[in-house]
Amino acid sequence: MNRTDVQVAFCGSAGDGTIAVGDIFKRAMARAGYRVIAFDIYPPEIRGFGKCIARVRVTAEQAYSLKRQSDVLVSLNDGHAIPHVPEVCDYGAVIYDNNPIAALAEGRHISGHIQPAQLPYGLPMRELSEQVTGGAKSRNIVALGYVAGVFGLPKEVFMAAMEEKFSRKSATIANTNSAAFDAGYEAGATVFRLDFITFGDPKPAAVDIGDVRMMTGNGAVVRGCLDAGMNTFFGYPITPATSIMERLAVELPKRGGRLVQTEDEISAISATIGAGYAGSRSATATSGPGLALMVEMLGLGVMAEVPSVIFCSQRGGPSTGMPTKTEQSDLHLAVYGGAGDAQRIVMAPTNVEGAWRCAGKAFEMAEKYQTPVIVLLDLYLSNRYETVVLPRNNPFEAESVKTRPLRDRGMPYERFAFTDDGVSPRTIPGEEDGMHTVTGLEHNTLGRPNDQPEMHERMSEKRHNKLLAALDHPGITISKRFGQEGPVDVGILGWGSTFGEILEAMFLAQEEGISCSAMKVVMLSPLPIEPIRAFFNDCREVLIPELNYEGQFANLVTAALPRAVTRLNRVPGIPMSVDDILDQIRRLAAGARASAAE
Amino acid sequence: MNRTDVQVAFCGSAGDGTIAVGDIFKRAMARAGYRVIAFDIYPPEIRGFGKCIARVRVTAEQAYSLKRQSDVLVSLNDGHAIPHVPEVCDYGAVIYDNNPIAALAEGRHISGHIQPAQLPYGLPMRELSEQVTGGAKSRNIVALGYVAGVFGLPKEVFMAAMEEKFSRKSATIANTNSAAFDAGYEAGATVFRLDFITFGDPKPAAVDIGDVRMMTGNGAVVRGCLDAGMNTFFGYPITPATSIMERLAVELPKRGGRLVQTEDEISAISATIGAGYAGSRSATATSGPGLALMVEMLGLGVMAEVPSVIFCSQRGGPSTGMPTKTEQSDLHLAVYGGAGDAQRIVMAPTNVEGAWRCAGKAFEMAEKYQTPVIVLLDLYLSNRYETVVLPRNNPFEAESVKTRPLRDRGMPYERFAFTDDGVSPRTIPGEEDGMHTVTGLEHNTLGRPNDQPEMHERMSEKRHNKLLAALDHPGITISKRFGQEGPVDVGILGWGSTFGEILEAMFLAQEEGISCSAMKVVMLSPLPIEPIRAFFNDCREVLIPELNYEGQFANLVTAALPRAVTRLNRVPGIPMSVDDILDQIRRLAAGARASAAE
Amino acid sequence: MGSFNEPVYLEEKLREVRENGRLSYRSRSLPTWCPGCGYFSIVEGVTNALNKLGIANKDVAIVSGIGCASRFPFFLNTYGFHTLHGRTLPVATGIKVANDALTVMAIGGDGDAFAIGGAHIPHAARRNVDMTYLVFDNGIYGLTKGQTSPTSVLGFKTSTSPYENQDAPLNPLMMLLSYGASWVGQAYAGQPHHLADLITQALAHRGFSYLNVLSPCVTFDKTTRTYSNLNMQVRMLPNDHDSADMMAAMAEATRVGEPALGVYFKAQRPTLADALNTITSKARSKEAPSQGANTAKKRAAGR
Amino acid sequence: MGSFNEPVYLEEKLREVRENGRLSYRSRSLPTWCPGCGYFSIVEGVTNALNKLGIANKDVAIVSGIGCASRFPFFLNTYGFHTLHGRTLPVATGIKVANDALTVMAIGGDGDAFAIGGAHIPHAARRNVDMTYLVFDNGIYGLTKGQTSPTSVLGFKTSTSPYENQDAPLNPLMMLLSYGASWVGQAYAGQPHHLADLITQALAHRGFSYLNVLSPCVTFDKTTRTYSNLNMQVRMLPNDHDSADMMAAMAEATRVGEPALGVYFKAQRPTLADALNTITSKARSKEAPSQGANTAKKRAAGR
Ligand SMILES: Cc1ncc(C[n+]2csc(CCOP(=O)(O)OP(=O)(O)O)c2C)c(N)n1
Ligand SMILES: Cc1ncc(C[n+]2csc(CCOP(=O)(O)OP(=O)(O)O)c2C)c(N)n1
Ligand code: SF4
Ligand code: SF4
Ligand SMILES: [Mg+2]
Ligand SMILES: [Mg+2]
Repeated sequence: MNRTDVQVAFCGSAGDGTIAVGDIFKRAMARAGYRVIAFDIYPPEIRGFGKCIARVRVTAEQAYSLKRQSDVLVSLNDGHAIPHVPEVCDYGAVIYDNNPIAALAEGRHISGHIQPAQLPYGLPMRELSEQVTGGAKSRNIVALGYVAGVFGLPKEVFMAAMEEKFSRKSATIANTNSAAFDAGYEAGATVFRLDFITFGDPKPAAVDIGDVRMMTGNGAVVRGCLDAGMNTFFGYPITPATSIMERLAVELPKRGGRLVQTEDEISAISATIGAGYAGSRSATATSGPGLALMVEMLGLGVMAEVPSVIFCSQRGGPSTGMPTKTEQSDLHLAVYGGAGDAQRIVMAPTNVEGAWRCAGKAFEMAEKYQTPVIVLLDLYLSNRYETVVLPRNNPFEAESVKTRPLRDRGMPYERFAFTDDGVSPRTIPGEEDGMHTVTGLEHNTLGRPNDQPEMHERMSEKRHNKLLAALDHPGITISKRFGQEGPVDVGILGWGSTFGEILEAMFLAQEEGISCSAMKVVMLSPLPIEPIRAFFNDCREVLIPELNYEGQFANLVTAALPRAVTRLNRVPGIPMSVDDILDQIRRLAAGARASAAE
Repeated sequence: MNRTDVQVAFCGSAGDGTIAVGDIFKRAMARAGYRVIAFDIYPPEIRGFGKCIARVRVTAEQAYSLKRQSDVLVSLNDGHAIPHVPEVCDYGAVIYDNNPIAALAEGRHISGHIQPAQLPYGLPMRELSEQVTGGAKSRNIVALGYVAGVFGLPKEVFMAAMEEKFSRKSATIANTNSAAFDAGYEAGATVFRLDFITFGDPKPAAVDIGDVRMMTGNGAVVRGCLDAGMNTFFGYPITPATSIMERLAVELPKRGGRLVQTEDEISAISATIGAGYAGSRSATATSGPGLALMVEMLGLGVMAEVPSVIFCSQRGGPSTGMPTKTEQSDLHLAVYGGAGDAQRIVMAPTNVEGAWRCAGKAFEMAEKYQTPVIVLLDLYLSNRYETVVLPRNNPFEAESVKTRPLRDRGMPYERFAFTDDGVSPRTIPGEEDGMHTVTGLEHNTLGRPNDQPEMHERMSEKRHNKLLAALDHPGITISKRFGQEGPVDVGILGWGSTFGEILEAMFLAQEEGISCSAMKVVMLSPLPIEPIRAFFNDCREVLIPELNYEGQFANLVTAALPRAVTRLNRVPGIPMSVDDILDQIRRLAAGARASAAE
Repeated sequence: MGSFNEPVYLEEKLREVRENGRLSYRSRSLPTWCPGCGYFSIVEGVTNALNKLGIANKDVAIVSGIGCASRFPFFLNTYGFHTLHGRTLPVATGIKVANDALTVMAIGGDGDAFAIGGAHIPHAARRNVDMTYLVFDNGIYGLTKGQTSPTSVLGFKTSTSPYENQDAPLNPLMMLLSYGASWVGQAYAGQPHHLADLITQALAHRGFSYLNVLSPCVTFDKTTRTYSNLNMQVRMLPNDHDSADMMAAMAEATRVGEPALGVYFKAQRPTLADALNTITSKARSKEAPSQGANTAKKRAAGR
Repeated sequence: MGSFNEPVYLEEKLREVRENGRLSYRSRSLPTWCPGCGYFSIVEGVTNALNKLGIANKDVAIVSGIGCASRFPFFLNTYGFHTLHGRTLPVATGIKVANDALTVMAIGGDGDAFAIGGAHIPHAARRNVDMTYLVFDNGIYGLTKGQTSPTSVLGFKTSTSPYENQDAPLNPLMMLLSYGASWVGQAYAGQPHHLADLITQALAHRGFSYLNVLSPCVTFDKTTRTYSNLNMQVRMLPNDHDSADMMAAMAEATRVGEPALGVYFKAQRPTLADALNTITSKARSKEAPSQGANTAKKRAAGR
């Protein structure tokens, strides 16, 4: 079987068009029918010459993360690319300009850093660019063409991807690009080629099961909002969530929905909850600093039992932190941020398809359980591209409101009536005979302020218990175990975007013969205790890798299910290294075997 | 030995002067040299006829909470007082008006509810009041005089307390009051009296060890702020914290300090941190909703390593919740409320003396560890009166800043230099040659924005590790074990104002022969892991009683030290019932004995 | 309404009916305010205005913050949202954006509005959200028992200003005018008929209407904004005041020692709903219109 | 400064020295702004003004929020606090309350000021905190790559207003005037000498000074607030403008299409420090003065 799994990294400085060629490459591969995962890293400044890396993994079947090693590294700037040479696998290719503009001092040229088992591919990028376009600016496109040529990839998909990307530019630019691409392609097609890296056929079966698209996590959120029939959106710009609002600003009005850019995040969540009170499916999107501002209002949503959906794409913290770096450190805030006992629903998808599903389901849950629902993403997930397969039929309920039976008309309306499932029938403004006032004060079933001991105890119970039903909410995976079934030496428990790296590490560990298995937890509040308990019971050792310093998820889990676990906490601002996880698995497995042998 | 321990409860409706006589009673007892703990419960409305109860416990030696049973109940309104008859102990006294204005329907008069072992003391309060003052309004003072008379308490202290309380009122009122008091006193002094309840001599020894005062938790905070030399205060009114600002508004300017009532809590914490940056000892005070608004700025305090002190007096939550009820449910928010890994210091005193000490030490710690310090109180502690003994010498360091050595002048100033203890020498604006910019962005040692993986990992470590020294901060008890030493069947772990009830319950359990012991934890972040671990190791069963629904402290502790514990979570809005705790101790002790017997 | 002298049977009957209509806007909860508080007449004013305009209870949403003033929604038999201190306007904006058909009133005290809520007023005003904002301006924090507020006068002694307030008070009317509010007026709790009339006008205005209601806190302010002081200070806007003239309105608003009652300024300009509808039609003209309209409204209408 | 034609040796030398003085206010970090951004001339203006006024670096505290504008403190060799989005003024107020001796400048963008920071401006202004607030008003969110701001003009197409901005912009000058700011002015990044002069005046003012600096974002606004458009629109305040006349200032401020540069309004009134000192002396007159003065100042002075 010809299973395609090739990762290409383009590395250069901000002016080199590095991100641009990465983008064309992934779009071309998606057009060719491959599955794609792609993530770019670039400097925070708007201007400057910082390092950019675009990594694209191309596979025939679904992958879960970038690979720890790339198969191909394309250097557009040797100074930036040299540190990344070690990330190229054995028999992988390093492509570089073998005729740069100035002679480089020894050690400054990448060719001197390529390792014995790696294959050097020198190409006069600048020269070729100057020859065919009259300028050096198209070096990146030459290199792209070269990659396509070396691996015999179909030209058409690249042409189409470039056309799409540069559709607004002039015809001259289009011609320049295609000339540069061709020059590179030709050079690549004629070069000697080892067969360690090959692209097999894309798997066409996928096309049958739904709508195949390449999108980012934020793009998937937008699509989920639209598919779930969101009516209103209120937001305030903040990296890495801004693109959700920007895309919705274009799309939502086309469907008659409304979007308002508010004066701040407090206003955004307040308006979202106001709209939710008025019966609208409403959402906002932010990052940690904005979420911090929202927590008082979220408490009102909890107390007044009003639906709202909050997308929070995490970045490096605390405070303004690292706006263009990824981290998973807003979990404490999302779950515990609120005065009083203010439990709500918190979910974190682990991949792009999950982002779409969580987004859509969040509206159902908010409405059904009358509560704020926070969907936690992070910069890595928000910005990374994946090809996803969406079902052809919209799986989201158009309306999940528990309405007040008409026969109750004329009776005193108990907005907060105690019921078996803790959810009280709800009326919305404009509805005949359902007038009531909701409040952030503790209240009785009519919604009138009431601070008697029994009332507060019962209402607290109601607010907490009604959320448990979310653990069985239809159509969404709350938690899932992967890998070996039954008892294992090492169990890896993970959440959010890091779960891709966890799976990757687990598969590698399995290949090494380690007895292990991984579980992802999508619903973080309320926590799915029972599946986690069952998993714990099967695991001799438990590893919890996450991108934060305090072990926030480990805190959550061990508070609910006290047991010793091993925490792997890293805060590099970039995705977790698969090797780091793998090392821990190996270490724990060795320990487990040793203690079993005692 | 004549160990005094008498609890008197006054119960009436809002217009009856219930809280007022309770106040006079406790002030008189404090004047007489007794130790006093007092807490009032009254309705949230400014107007109305809701139930008021003033409870005062009078002892010779330090007590830790109100008792679960009162020795004396004075009814100024039978409707309100009847439900409280069962709280009077056997051989306790119930004092009531035996000649009320209208004949009451059967069952509406309290005399029908007094239990066999309780002693009924009927007194024509209204009649006496009308006789000596010409009106019924002084019924409450008559009843107060009666209590004093029955138990043979010294008249002078009552006269002095009334004078103090009504000093601003007219001479007529003073005369009226003393006439009413006398009438009651006489009636009481002549009544037949059982000796089950007696007031012994107050313990005069206490006077020698320091300054004995009666104050509330909020009063103690104010005193702590002043003793620690606080320079500036910024606040926004909110129950139950407002009285801190109100008192400081009077006192702080007298010492040349400055207080500004800001436009909101965000501004209050921002200005506090601004002042802290400028080298001022600065604080703010709020409750849960305000703390929720502050968490973004607290994160900046963490990241920029600027000192600040935040007093948060908790009330019932979530959201606006129950503004005039007590609860311990802002712990999650205080410890975990912040984007990113934003650890800071969080302390919770367990009594009034502790409130004073934590307040003062908070300024030392904030300055020394360059961090926000949150001091958590709650309505019960903020408003309850205790007699406390303050040392005669101010125990607080006037300055705890780690300054930059003069010899470093002229060198590039590394505001965030890595040091052994994680604390970097600090300069403040106005200081020669120490110019630097602090930021909420991740930064290098110079304070310049920097988001490289190694820098963020090292800085995260620095910010967390420097706080560990607070666990050994001099002059304050971080955690403490009470009761039986060594292995026990039941260990009770507690925090905040509820610890008084825990101790009370533990002493009762010990009297029943149960093997038990209690530990209070004052420092909640960073958590004193080692003492808790040692305590856990000694306890067969661990009970964690707290006034919140989610078991917030139990979550904190078990996340740090995974083990099974029993949670006792109640949210009545009033102090935890000693009986509830005792029941759990008994249950756990029985279980422990059974399992030990297996 | 001073027609008690006239013995006409029919008219009395009519008034009774009208009065009944008004009462249908009252909830079963009696206001918990202190006797004599200026707020009582504002309840009267609002129920009168709703009745006069014939707005159905079910179509009214009253949003408030926290404070004595903000207890308001509990006393009315309409939809109500007692939100958080200072968040009245954004919550109200969300409600209105979700459903154009509702009559939305926002209510709060002077602290709720100009201290903690100050960030939101400029934006509700400039966007011209079609709602009415009533600020009960008693120059003090009532609910928390008498602290200084942003509209407290200089020299006022309160529990947080024991040495007398030294902060210059804000001028709500000038602020609202500078924000571009399309209707700005002032009334006084001690003149209930005029107050009711102004509430009616404010509600009838299409766009953002701001009504500042001077109201005494009888419990915590015995010295500054009392009935007797206000009775002496207030005046009507001059007869020739041109409510289309922004500068004239500004000039009147500067005379804080003798507060004028009436409509300072009004203008017609597109509301937020107009703006959002413009966006929708622009968006749709670029693309074939698609299905999912405002289901919130559909839901409400559907039952 | 247009004196390059004059060949007087001494004068050039003097200028050089003066220029050197100015440079001592610059930090080693070069501004990270886009080439051509209007903000560069504001750095020049501030260093010039500090130099002219002879304020020691150690006595300057520059507080900013978040945004391109708010990167400012990193580029100066003074004390600096790069705070949070919108919290510039309260942090700056805290600094000033802690130490009267500092020269405090607050700096932020139009979003930082009038969107997320809008709650705080009225209070810093009415309290007359003795500081200078510079708002770099480019009518857009620069740092987050080009979204609509509260001062974006109607019809502006941005990434969050793809169908053109429909929200009426705020008028910062009218707002500040209505808040009672004691010094209100406007400058333009394209007129650096006038800008430097106004910054100097604002810094010299005792009390709260607000300077609105019109500044193009060359990267994200190619259509509205460009140099070429602004060059055509701006004018100087009329020669006979009376900066003591609030209504005249208001009237000028309403002419948004032709923004006037200069000092709109100035007045002398007690600062927050004055108010706090009044309180202290009242408090002390009631009680024998006690020890613990402002140790922060003592500390700073002590080393
Ligand atoms: C976030 C927050 N901060 C503070 C409070 C406490 N609080 C409640 S009402 C109020 C002020 C009330 O004054 P105002 O808005 O003028 O209304 P009034 O009571 O005078 O009608 C305050 C400070 C709160 N509930 N929430
Ligand atoms: C609480 C919070 N919300 C949002 C952001 C994201 N953010 C950073 S700067 C900015 C706006 C910048 O615009 P402006 O204040 O006009 O400054 P400019 O960049 O134009 O100079 C935003 C929305 C943030 N950092 N913090
Ligand atoms: S405290 Fe003042 S504002 Fe509140 S109800 Fe009483 S009189 Fe009215
Ligand atoms: S993005 Fe705009 S405001 Fe920011 S530095 Fe560039 S030109 Fe200036
Ligand atoms: Mg008020
Ligand atoms: Mg801007």
